[in-house]
Amino acid sequence: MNEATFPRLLLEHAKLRGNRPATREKDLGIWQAWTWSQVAAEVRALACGLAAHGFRRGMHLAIIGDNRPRLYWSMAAAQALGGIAVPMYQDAPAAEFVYVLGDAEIAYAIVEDQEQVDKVIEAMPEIPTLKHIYYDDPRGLRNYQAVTSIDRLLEDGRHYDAAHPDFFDAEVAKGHPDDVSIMLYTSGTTGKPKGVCQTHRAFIVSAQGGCSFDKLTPDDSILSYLPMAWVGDHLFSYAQWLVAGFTINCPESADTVMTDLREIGPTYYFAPPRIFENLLTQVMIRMEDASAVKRWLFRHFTGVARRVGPEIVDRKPVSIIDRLRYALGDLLVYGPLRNVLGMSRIRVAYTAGAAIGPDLFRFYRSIGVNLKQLYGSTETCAYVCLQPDGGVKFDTVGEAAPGVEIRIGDNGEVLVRGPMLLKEYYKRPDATAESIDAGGFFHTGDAGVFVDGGQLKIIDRAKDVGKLATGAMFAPNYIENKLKFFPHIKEAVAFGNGRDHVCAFINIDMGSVGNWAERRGIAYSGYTDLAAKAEVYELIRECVEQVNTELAQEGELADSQVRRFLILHKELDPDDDELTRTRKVRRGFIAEKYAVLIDALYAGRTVQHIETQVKFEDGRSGMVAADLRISEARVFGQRDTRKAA
Amino acid sequence: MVFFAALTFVGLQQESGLSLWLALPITLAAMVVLGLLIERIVLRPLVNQPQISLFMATIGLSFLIEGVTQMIWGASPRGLELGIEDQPFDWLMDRAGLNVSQFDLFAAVVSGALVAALAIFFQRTRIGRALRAVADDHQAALSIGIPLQYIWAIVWAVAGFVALVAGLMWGARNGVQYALTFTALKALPVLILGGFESIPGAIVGGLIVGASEKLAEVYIGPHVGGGIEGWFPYVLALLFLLVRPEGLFGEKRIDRV
Amino acid sequence: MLYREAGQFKTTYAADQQIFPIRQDRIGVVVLLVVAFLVIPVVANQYWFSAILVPTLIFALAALGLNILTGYAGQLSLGSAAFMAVGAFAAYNFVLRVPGMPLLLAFVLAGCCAALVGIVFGLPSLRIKGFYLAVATLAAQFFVVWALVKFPWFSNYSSSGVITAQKMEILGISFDTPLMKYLLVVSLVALLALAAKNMVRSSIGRAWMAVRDMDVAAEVIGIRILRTKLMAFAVSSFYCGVAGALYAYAYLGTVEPEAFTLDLSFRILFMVIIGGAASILGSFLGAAFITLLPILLSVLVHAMNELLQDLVHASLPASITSNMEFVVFGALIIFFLIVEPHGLARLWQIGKEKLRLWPFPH
Amino acid sequence: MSLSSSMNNERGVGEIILQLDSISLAFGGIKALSEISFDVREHEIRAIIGPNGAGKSSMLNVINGVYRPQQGTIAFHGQVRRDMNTHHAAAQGIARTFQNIALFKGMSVLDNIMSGRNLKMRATLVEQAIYWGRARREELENRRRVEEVIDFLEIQHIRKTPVGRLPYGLQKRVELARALAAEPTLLLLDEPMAGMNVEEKQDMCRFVLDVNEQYGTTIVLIEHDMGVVMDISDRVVVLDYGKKIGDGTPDEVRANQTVIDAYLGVAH
Repeated sequence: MNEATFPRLLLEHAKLRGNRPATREKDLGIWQAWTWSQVAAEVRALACGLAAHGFRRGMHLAIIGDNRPRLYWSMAAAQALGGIAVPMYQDAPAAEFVYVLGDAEIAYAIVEDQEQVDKVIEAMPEIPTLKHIYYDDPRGLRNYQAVTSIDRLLEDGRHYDAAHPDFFDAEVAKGHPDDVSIMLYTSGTTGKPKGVCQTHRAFIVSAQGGCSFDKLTPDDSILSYLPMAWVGDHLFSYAQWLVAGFTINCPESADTVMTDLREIGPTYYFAPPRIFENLLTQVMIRMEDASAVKRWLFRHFTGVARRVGPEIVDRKPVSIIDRLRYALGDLLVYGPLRNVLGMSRIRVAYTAGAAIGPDLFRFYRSIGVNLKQLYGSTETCAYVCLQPDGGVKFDTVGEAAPGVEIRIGDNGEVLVRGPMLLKEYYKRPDATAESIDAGGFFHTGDAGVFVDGGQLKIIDRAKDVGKLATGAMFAPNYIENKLKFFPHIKEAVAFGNGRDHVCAFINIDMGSVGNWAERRGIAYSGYTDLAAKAEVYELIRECVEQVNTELAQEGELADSQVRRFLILHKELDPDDDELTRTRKVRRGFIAEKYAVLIDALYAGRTVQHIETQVKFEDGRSGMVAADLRISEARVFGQRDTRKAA
Repeated sequence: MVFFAALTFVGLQQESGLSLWLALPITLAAMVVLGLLIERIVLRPLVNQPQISLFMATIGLSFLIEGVTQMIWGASPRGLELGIEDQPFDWLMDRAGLNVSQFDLFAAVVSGALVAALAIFFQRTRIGRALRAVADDHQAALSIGIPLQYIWAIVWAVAGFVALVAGLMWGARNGVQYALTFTALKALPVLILGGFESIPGAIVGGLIVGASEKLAEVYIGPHVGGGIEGWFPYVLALLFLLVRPEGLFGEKRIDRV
Repeated sequence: MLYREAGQFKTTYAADQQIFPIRQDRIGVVVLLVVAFLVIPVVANQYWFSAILVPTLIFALAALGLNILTGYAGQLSLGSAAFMAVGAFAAYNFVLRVPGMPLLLAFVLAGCCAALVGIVFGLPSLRIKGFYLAVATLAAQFFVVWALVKFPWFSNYSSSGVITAQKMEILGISFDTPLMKYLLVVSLVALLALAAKNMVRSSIGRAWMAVRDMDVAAEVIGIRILRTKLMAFAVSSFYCGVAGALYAYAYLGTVEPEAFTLDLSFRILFMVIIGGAASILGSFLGAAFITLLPILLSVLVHAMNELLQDLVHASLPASITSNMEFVVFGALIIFFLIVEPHGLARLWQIGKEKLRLWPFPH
Repeated sequence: MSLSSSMNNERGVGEIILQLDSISLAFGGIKALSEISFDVREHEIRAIIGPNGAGKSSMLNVINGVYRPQQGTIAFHGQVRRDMNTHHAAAQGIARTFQNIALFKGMSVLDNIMSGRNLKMRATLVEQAIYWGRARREELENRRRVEEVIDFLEIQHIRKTPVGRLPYGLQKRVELARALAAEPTLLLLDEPMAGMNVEEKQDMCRFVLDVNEQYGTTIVLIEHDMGVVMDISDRVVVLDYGKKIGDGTPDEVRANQTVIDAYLGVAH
């Protein structure tokens, strides 16, 4: 398997398990399935079609759209020809398309539907190389001149294949595992996005590591619903799909993901913490409306689960009585709950992309979902640390994955080396040199420590870790994550580098706080109004103070307790460049944009007026103005802990 | 309702030895209370339900009332004495050779008077007009300030009174018994022939049904073996509906789409 | 709670459109059939067969018929008993007058006769709706019973008008014990219920419901109103007719036209209301409820009387015990119409929905 | 919302398929329509506008046979007749939606849309009762076609919901789906966007244009929102008190003085 490339893996599966389902898509009301041999045939036709239309070895194929079978297949088709797939975030506006399309010198693009075609066409004048656009869904595209349907491409491909029957196999044979197979653009927390070039070998090795680690088999199935441009989806829905030979399932539409998840009941599941958090919030909100008996059952048995659930899931010794109680709880609460959430059949679930709150983590594990954390980045094929079954800790990301070496740098930065490292940043030798040192170690940019014998604990982005004026360590992400673990808090931004103490911006969670307010009969007209309510401030203050008590216990972070905070009048939004597309806070940008507010926080004012420009969904923009309150929060026993330390 | 009224009346009169004139108002009062109870408990929750539900509710109601009434007053048929002899008028017998009983004549006169009174009540008085407004559109009636509560009380009082009189008449004629309920079903073809919401319609319908039933029995009956009285009015109403679905005096409605 | 549906996905329309798309329901139905065909014949006694199970099933069939007409197609009918009478007498005459007539065929033909009569009395439904239509069906009710009494040919000139059903024999097997009768009835009812379910999930069923819900819109999408309504009358009367034949053959044995009174029609209507309009399951629940209620009541009254005897040496007056049934029926009808207009079937459905969503309320 | 004008030209408006000749309709003594004549060409979007009570809905009701005009003729696909019969109209490919949503409230979205294909089903009652052979085949085949409509109108997430539970905007969309399921050649839309918010209107506009473009369906619509009408229709008929007071392209109608006086000038 060392000579494995993705197209070869595909052909292998077609040979071994030609009649088993490879891809399913809910379309026209039912789950349409394609077997491995059908998928292989489609990929062959796509590849031949692309070749017939002039696609050559080394070219880039842009792939833009929701998770559609033919979009996944196109990746394999491009790779079969020795080309490189470049999946792009489908929810980005046309302006962002321009950069990636230009940077990757895209000439061929496979695009899902009219919405994406329109954006690509808008970008076209600035991308002289872009000549071939193929669409999957013909709806509304009848009168477009510049685009071709994938059906047409497939048809041309079949003709080409008939005329050159040996072409496809020869092209696949030419492929080498060290060829670049895919280029994923980093989300660009800082600066412009960079194209991360990954080889077949890197992703295949990572996928194999994961598959053997979690014993994935061709009988597993997964729901593919995360952006195809995200490294996580590429690893789980593409690399592991082709390595393990399981079935991927594409949802019907973005609105039906939850229903589709429930119908398919995947055995293997992957979601960023945000989705687990939303699900839990939904669970809590829905339980509020339940009858008293059910609420009692739920409270009682989730209590039992919290106490003994994780141990039972980890197969650790637990008393017979507790086992019986847990079994009863499983019958009455956990089982049905997993069923309603579509998680009945999950053997392994992963979360990655951001830190997950220990309580959240614990909740899912306790109700019998084998949820694990995974640590990695685009540059490492999403794969550095894994949590082994039976050894899951709630505040670490696990141990080094098979074949991965990890070191902690002098500045606390996590350094990794292994076959899954990127080949290079596309056209950015400077950046490549900067991230990979002479020893071949990749600088992750994360600050971390090893605890409990080999378990890695990530504290913050290395460059974000600063110092307070007192000299104490300041890890803003760490504080923000602690805040965000409260369901009422959606986003938080902490400031304090070089200052005397820490202050924070808060975004409340509309769903959770809105529901809270309704139950208390607090009327509000929208986000801005709700965020300004005194009651809400009080609610958030309690959360902040809770975080402060926790921080007070953590030695050198005790000085980082949040003294003052405010609730922002608008939600931080990727469209306003405040968050990245993967919803990471762009600290610097925010600090600049809301400088007035930061000044007010540190100047000790209690109210500050602000006007902000916002972009609406339809592309128009407008102003939002508000007088923001600023609230104090209590800080706890730092003197005592310092003495103790 | 008719059944309940008659039985209550008879029950009161016979069991407790009350005089006719005392039993009458007590029965009437009981009817109104019952009516209001029905309105509040049964009909109000069904206000926006389709007509069929209302109809079925009334069937259920008739079962309930029958059951309760018989529980209270027993199930055996009872005689009802109004003090009017069921004797042929000698006078008419002699003069015209017609065999018309005193009682029937009395019943006819009372019915006629009652119908006339009702017609006047609905057409001329303020309350009557309010009633018709309510029948047309509850919301609209409410919005122009017609007190529904009060209107319902009146409706039930009137209905109760009419039912009582009808019950007395019929009961005195044929004895008060369970079969009285079936008689109420005969009111259906009458209503259909005459058209809903129309008092003249009810009179004409009633006459047609009564007359045709007897005429058919007399003239057609022998040819088919008799006993057609039971179904003839329904078939008549049916045939009639095919020609004019809205009844003789009903208003034609246009479905707007 | 018991439903674990995650992972039950459909890859074909055939699978998605099957009668019981949820695996747990399919298991339930199989269990039910096993109980009906294997367990009950072993454990039930004569009384259960002839006094409870057979009449319940026959009434369920009649209620099913009325439910198609009233529940699905929205046409109120007060004449179900008349159609049953037609079925009973037609079957009797077919067997009597056609030599070698197979019994099952006679039942089917009896159903067809009822269907024809149903069509005739359904004709007015083109012009009249709801309440008015009830009168038309009342006409059927009174007319049919009258005709059966008046023309002695129907009862083969029996002096009392009473007919005695012939012995039931199908393919040489004689159905004369309560057990055999039960098996015959339960088989026929199960088959006809399946056919009814198939109809209501096909185009004719959608046409019925379309006519019921919004006749103008139904017309505009090309549904022929009269045809659809007559079809409902025909199918409904067919079911009532077969039920009537079974009523005579498998339940009563001897029957006279007066057995099919307006009261019986009402009773079947109540089954539909209490069981649940526009629900196959509802017809069964309603029939079971209405058949079992008097039995339960009498047991209850009996028990109360004994208690009273012991305590105060008195018993309930006869007028109360005999009218209890009326009162309870009337009250129940009203209760259901107000509180749960969709009947027991809806309660069942809500319960099932709750179990599917457990622990969530919605 | 100016996405249409450039495309309309390419769609190829064809021959006249519906010709109404001096149609008059009265209820009792009230004249709803008097002497109205106009035509509809194949593949075009034809709007009927006018103030409330101008007889717009009556016009649609005449076209698909719900009302019978006292006078005048209707020619559809060259067949001239005095009045339409609803069943005949449906069989000839005329489908419509209603001003007040006329869905079958007791049925699911899927069944509602399936009922739109009733005319395409041929199986007999007995076949349906045993659900075998043709009946089963038809159910499955028509389900497929219905799913295409569901996909087209993007209502996948509600296909098994009872229509009564849906919000207004979605109900309107389901009604359109039911009409589309019949694969009509002429689609009558009675105020398809009434009571919708801006976003829903935009969606509906897009659907109407897509239907017209993708399936070449001829559309006659009544709409109050002048922006929408002027934007998406090829030709407009203006009615006022049952009389035709204008007929032509949106630009012509906008310039027509009678129309301005009667309608456009007032409040719209």
